[in-house]
Amino acid sequence: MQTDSHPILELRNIDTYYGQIQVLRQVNISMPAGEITCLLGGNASGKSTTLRTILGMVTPSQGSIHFRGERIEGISTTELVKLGVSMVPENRRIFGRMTVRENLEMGAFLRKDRKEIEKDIERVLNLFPRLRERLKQLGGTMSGGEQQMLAMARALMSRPSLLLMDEPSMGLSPLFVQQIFKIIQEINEQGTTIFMVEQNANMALSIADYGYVLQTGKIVLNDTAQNLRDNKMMRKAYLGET
Amino acid sequence: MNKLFECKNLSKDFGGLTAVNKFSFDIEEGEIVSLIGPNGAGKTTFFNLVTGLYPASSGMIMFKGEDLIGLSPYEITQLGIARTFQAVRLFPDMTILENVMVGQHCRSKSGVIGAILQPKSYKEEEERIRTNAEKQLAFFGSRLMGFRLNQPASSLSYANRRRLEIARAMSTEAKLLLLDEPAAGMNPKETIEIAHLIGKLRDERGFTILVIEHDMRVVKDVSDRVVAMDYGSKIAEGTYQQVATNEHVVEAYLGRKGNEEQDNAN
Amino acid sequence: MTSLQKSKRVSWVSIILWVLRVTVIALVIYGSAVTLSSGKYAPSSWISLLIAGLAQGSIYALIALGYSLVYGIMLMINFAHGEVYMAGAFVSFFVADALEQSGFLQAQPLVTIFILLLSAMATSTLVALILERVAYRKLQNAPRMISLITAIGASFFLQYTFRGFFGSGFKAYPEFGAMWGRWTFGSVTVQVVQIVVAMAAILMMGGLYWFVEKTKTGKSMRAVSEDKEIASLMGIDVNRVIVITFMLGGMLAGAAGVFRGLYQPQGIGYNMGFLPGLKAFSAAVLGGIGNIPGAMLGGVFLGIFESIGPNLILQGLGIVGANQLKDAIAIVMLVLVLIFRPQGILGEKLAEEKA
Amino acid sequence: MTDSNTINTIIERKHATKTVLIGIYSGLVTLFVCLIGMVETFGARDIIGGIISMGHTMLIIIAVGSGAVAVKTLREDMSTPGATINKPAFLVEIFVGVTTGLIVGATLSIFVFATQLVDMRSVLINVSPGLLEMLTLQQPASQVMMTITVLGSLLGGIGAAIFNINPRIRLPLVLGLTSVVSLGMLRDMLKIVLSREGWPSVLLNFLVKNQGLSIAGATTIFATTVALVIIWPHLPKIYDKTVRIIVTYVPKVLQFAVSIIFTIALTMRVFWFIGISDKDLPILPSCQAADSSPNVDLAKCISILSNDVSTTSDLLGTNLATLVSTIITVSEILVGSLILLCFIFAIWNIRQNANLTDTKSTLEDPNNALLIIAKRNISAFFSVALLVSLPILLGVFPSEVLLNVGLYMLMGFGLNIVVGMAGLLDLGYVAFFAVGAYSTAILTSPRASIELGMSFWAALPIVVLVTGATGLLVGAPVLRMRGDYLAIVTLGFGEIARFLFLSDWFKPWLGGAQGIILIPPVSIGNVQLIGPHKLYYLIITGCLIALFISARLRGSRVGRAWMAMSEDEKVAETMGINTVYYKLLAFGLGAMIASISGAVFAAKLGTIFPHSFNVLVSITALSLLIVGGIGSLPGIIVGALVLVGLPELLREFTEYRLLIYGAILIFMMLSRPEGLIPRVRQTRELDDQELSQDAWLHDKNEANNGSSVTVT
Repeated sequence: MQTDSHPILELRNIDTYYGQIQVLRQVNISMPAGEITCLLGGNASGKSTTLRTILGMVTPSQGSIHFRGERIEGISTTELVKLGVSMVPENRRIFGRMTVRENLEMGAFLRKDRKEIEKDIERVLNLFPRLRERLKQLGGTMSGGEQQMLAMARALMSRPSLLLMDEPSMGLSPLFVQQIFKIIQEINEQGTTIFMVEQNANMALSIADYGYVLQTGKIVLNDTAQNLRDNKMMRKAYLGET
Repeated sequence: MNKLFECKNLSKDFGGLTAVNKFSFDIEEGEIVSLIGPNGAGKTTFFNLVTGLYPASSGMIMFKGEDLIGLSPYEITQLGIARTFQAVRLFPDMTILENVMVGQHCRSKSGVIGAILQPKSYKEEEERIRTNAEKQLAFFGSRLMGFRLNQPASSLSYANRRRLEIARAMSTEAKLLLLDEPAAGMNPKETIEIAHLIGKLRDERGFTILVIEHDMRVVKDVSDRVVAMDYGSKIAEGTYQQVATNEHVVEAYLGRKGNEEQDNAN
Repeated sequence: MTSLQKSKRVSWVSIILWVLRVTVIALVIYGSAVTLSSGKYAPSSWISLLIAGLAQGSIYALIALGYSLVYGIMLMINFAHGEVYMAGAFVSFFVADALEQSGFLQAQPLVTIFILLLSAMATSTLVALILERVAYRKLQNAPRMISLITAIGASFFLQYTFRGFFGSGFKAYPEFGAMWGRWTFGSVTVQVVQIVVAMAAILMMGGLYWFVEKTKTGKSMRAVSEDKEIASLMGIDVNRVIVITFMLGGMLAGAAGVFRGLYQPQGIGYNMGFLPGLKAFSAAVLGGIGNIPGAMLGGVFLGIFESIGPNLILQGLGIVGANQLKDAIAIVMLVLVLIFRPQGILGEKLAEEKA
Repeated sequence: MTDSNTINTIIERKHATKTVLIGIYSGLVTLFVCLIGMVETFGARDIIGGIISMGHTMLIIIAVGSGAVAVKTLREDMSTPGATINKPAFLVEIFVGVTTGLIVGATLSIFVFATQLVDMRSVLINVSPGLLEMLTLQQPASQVMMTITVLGSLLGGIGAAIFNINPRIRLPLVLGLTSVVSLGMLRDMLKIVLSREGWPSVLLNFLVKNQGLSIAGATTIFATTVALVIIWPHLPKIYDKTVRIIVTYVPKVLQFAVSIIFTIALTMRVFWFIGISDKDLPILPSCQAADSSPNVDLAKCISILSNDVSTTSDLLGTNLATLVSTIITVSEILVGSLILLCFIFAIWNIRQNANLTDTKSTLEDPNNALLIIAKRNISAFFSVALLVSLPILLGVFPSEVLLNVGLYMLMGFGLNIVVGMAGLLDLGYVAFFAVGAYSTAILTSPRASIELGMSFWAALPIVVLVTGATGLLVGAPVLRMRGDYLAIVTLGFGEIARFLFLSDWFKPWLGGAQGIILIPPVSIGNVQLIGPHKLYYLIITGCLIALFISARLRGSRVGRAWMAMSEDEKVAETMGINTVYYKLLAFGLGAMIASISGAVFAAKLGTIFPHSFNVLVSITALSLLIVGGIGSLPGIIVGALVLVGLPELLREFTEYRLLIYGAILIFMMLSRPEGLIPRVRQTRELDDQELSQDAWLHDKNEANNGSSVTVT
């Protein structure tokens, strides 16, 4: 664990509204470089809004977001991708009418170095060998787990320094969930910082370094993953223990 | 046997993907049953099948001895099943009172002629609808009453919208209420309140309730019986204790197994 | 058991729809059978009609592509697209007229056509871009109803703007002598212009298909049409893609305008875009809106059906003046398609899901 | 001191481009109105006779507007939260205004210069000598470029300066100028009305001169408006007091008697008006002099009132006649002098009703209750009096305008049921109007194929039913279609209807392009309603009934079901609403109301052609709904008056009518859909909120439903 690393992305006192309704209240999150940070919370607790705020799809009404020390709130998503942030959306959302290969190429949309792109395709195919046999298949015809892999592979194609993941385990079979989480760890070990939003608290905390718990738009708990796992209140509310 | 609701071998395919798979299950009158399971387990799809929003691929659904397969949503509501939605779906531009009055639609019958000529029977019916609606809203204390009655639903806070949605469902005078994550997006205090309210719905208003919920505290507090679902199938059924300790459930829903493995690896 | 119960509970709406379906099919079969058995038309005249339909249809297809492209990307019906086409035809008429009067047209007909295409495509593109910038840019996330009403407003605004600028009279394209020749293959005679128009249109559509399938910009268009948000996560500038889409639609519509002028010189006027627009939209829906090959197929199919249908089916049903009802055919077809196969011939289920 | 410097730099850096852009856009707009011919067409109409024409006014408005808009934008930009200075200095604002004005002027002068070089007229038909004459202000072309540019900058500066006037002065000023311009535009109308008998001719001569208003007239109008604007806020109090005095001090019997007499007088007057034949009334208002005085035709009036004139009743009749003639003369004066009050009361009536929901508590106080009821009665009474006496007061030509307004208003009410209440965008509404007109023609015309020759009244129920059935027929196949597809398909249906009416196929029954002729006029008793001033009463009755039905339906169970359906169809269905039934009901009812409009239309013209029923009718109906605000009933009335009434009063407008409708539709949708279609918009916003709030919930739903179904 690198405790001395600088945060690669930081949210400071973020307030976000949808119309009249406040969704985020004074959210502070810091993502240290090289680590896996996870954000836990139930349905409608504001997790997705946090991601959308980071990605510039909604502008916070208060607070600031810093990427490597520079303020980025309100920046366009495209700019953010250029800075080296990539995202694996929830529910995969791969391009269903494109082949697996085209999906991967879309992931490298902003890059011009054709040779390097080819190399990276090789690299991610090594990471996800299942995709190799399906390179020419249409994305939409694959199973949920394969789509999740493709979505991750696609996100890696831009060579991100920070990878945001929205519910990577959602709707996947336990076997796939374990595979996916293993790969997430692998990606992290290769030097990519990871910020993961999850509902599957046990699974997420098992690989994360640090965790935040979001409840009705507020961070109610934040601690190292180990401490969170041992936290009584946490176990009660989110791990379903009595 | 006093089975209010029963479904057998209910299945739903979406072009190859089986969202609900041979699901069988019943509810007795006056019960509160919780339906739990991870996201994507097919719980909401099951609600959509019961309320007629999706046609079932196969299987049967019986309610009060009537077959629901092939009925339109409005006919099912008329028979006595009402629901709320996971992502609250109100009529945002209608006032709070109007929202609940719409719920009374299937329990009233005046038509165009009545509305234009407004005979006595029409006025009485309108009055009845209105008092009834106010009665439902009063169930939630002062939260939805007073000046709020004539405010558009869109002006409400998130938690109040959930409450209004429940009031609207109540106002259909249904026998069976299907509540889809009533506590989602609520803070702990509100969550406890909702759990309390669900109990009151049964005890005071006599509703039979089927509730989808993720918050285990609510599930524990309210349920007579818990049914766990994964991949569209029932994986466990019983009291909260039975289900919560069921190995399949723990594996699918709580993800303990992965956790333990990881612990071992460490 | 369950299937039995299901059939017992078919709503009367679906019964009506079934009756309608059967009636339509019966009428089509009966009408064609009567016409064919009467032997009123020789096979060669059917082929001539077919080729005329092909030429007309490829013009529809070019316009339909504009609807389809924009719909695919923005999920809105650009009702004013018919006016984009009109703009190209109208302005290229003035160019053609000037070139004819200067004698250039007679001397260099091919170069003239090229110039006409350029001017029409430029005009239509310009109009399409202005539309996008002024009217639609702000509405990207607006409800469909709002964008549709805006588009309708834009349609009328454009029509009457052109009427104001250039007058309400109808103009006629100059005639290109060579175009009006005839080629005879055996017993079948076709006009040169029909072949030229159909060929040119098909060539352009092929080009578009290549562009969308193979180039990087094309791929970004496909990505945006599948999922705007994810596309922007890939670093695609969605606004730029939308602009390019409108440009492409405008170019094709402009070309369609010139082809219309060559094929059917009369009746160039401010309201010439309305009906072809409606028909092209029908064609796009017929082929599966948002789908490029679908729009081409739909356009060509509609053109042919419009050309053959009245003679084949309506006459057989004993309807007087069947050709007057030609224009209604497209709309009837649109309605039938939307009732029975809303995703169109080549359309995917997606069209429905996005609803 | 340093402040102004910082402002200057801010201007230069951030806002200079924007200012220039606004200038360029305004310049393009100026060019546009010139090229499209509006400037020249309107140039023929003077606002103030011999001094300034409408065309010039138009250009002035654009130049002044550009300055105003630029300053407004600047202020908005600078008042963003966190900014230290949120109002630019006066001089900066003037500078910005002058800049935009300068660009507008320069654009125009370049255009003028270009016209001197090339002849554009062969292509751009409106670049005529007339236009150039207007633009050059009768100056040689060399000087005029300078003049126009300077004028432009000046006007832009004025536009900017307007923002720095105290609003208490600005409002009356702007409204005063507006009323001068509008009355100037409506000069023809003014002339027609004022030259009618009953109005002093001095007034006409005073107000109107040659092509426009007289200077004195314009000044008076300006002064009156300013005075009105200043008094306006105090009027409700005065009104309140007056009503209170009347209610408390005037005995009820007297109140009652006055209103009875007034009502009888009005009714008599109306009957007389309807009763006189067309020949008695000059069609063209210019030869209005012989507008027969009421007394002359009284006998006729009476004979209409009492159907058989026997000898015994003859004596009574003469006596009655004398009495009535006095009453009528009184009523004439009453009606004439109260016209303005009526208008104000009518507006207050609307306002009052808008506030009534909150006045439930005040109603409990008996004193207040009495007052409110009295006020409501007065407003209602005067509204009706105004409606009834309008054709009498205005004469035949304006009645024609009113009749057309009424036809569209009725259609608007019908369309509002479909679009506004049930949320189904129908663009083929003309089809029902046409079916109504055609079925009326077939049933009543002796020349029609079936030669029924029914009377209008006998035919009307059949017409309504037939059209209602057509509505169901059109509605049934489109039931499952989504909003925008539904719109296009209904548009298609409208066109199909026209093709069928035109076709040879149906020619034996519908007459093809020649249509159906000899449709008899509507008659009540033995009075034939020929002429717009009589049919007006028919259509206004129709409108009132439609208004009543709409208002009643809106608050009812049916209205709630429609509203719920238009907000969220799926949820409405799970709440027990049979959406199929309610969609069909909306289509059917909407069609029925349109059919009445169509029937009156057929009876009005006597002949119908398929060409009258084109898509423009549907678009007009939709536009008036949108301008007034979808779902708002007063909105329909206002919308019809503005969109149908105004263009008919201003002949010049008719050519640009659809251009303006189009622009209005775009403008409304872009700038204030929330004010005009609150329902649609707010639903959407909330949807968005929820979508994003619960984005993943939603997506998951969809994922469950079909993301893996996206298979070819």
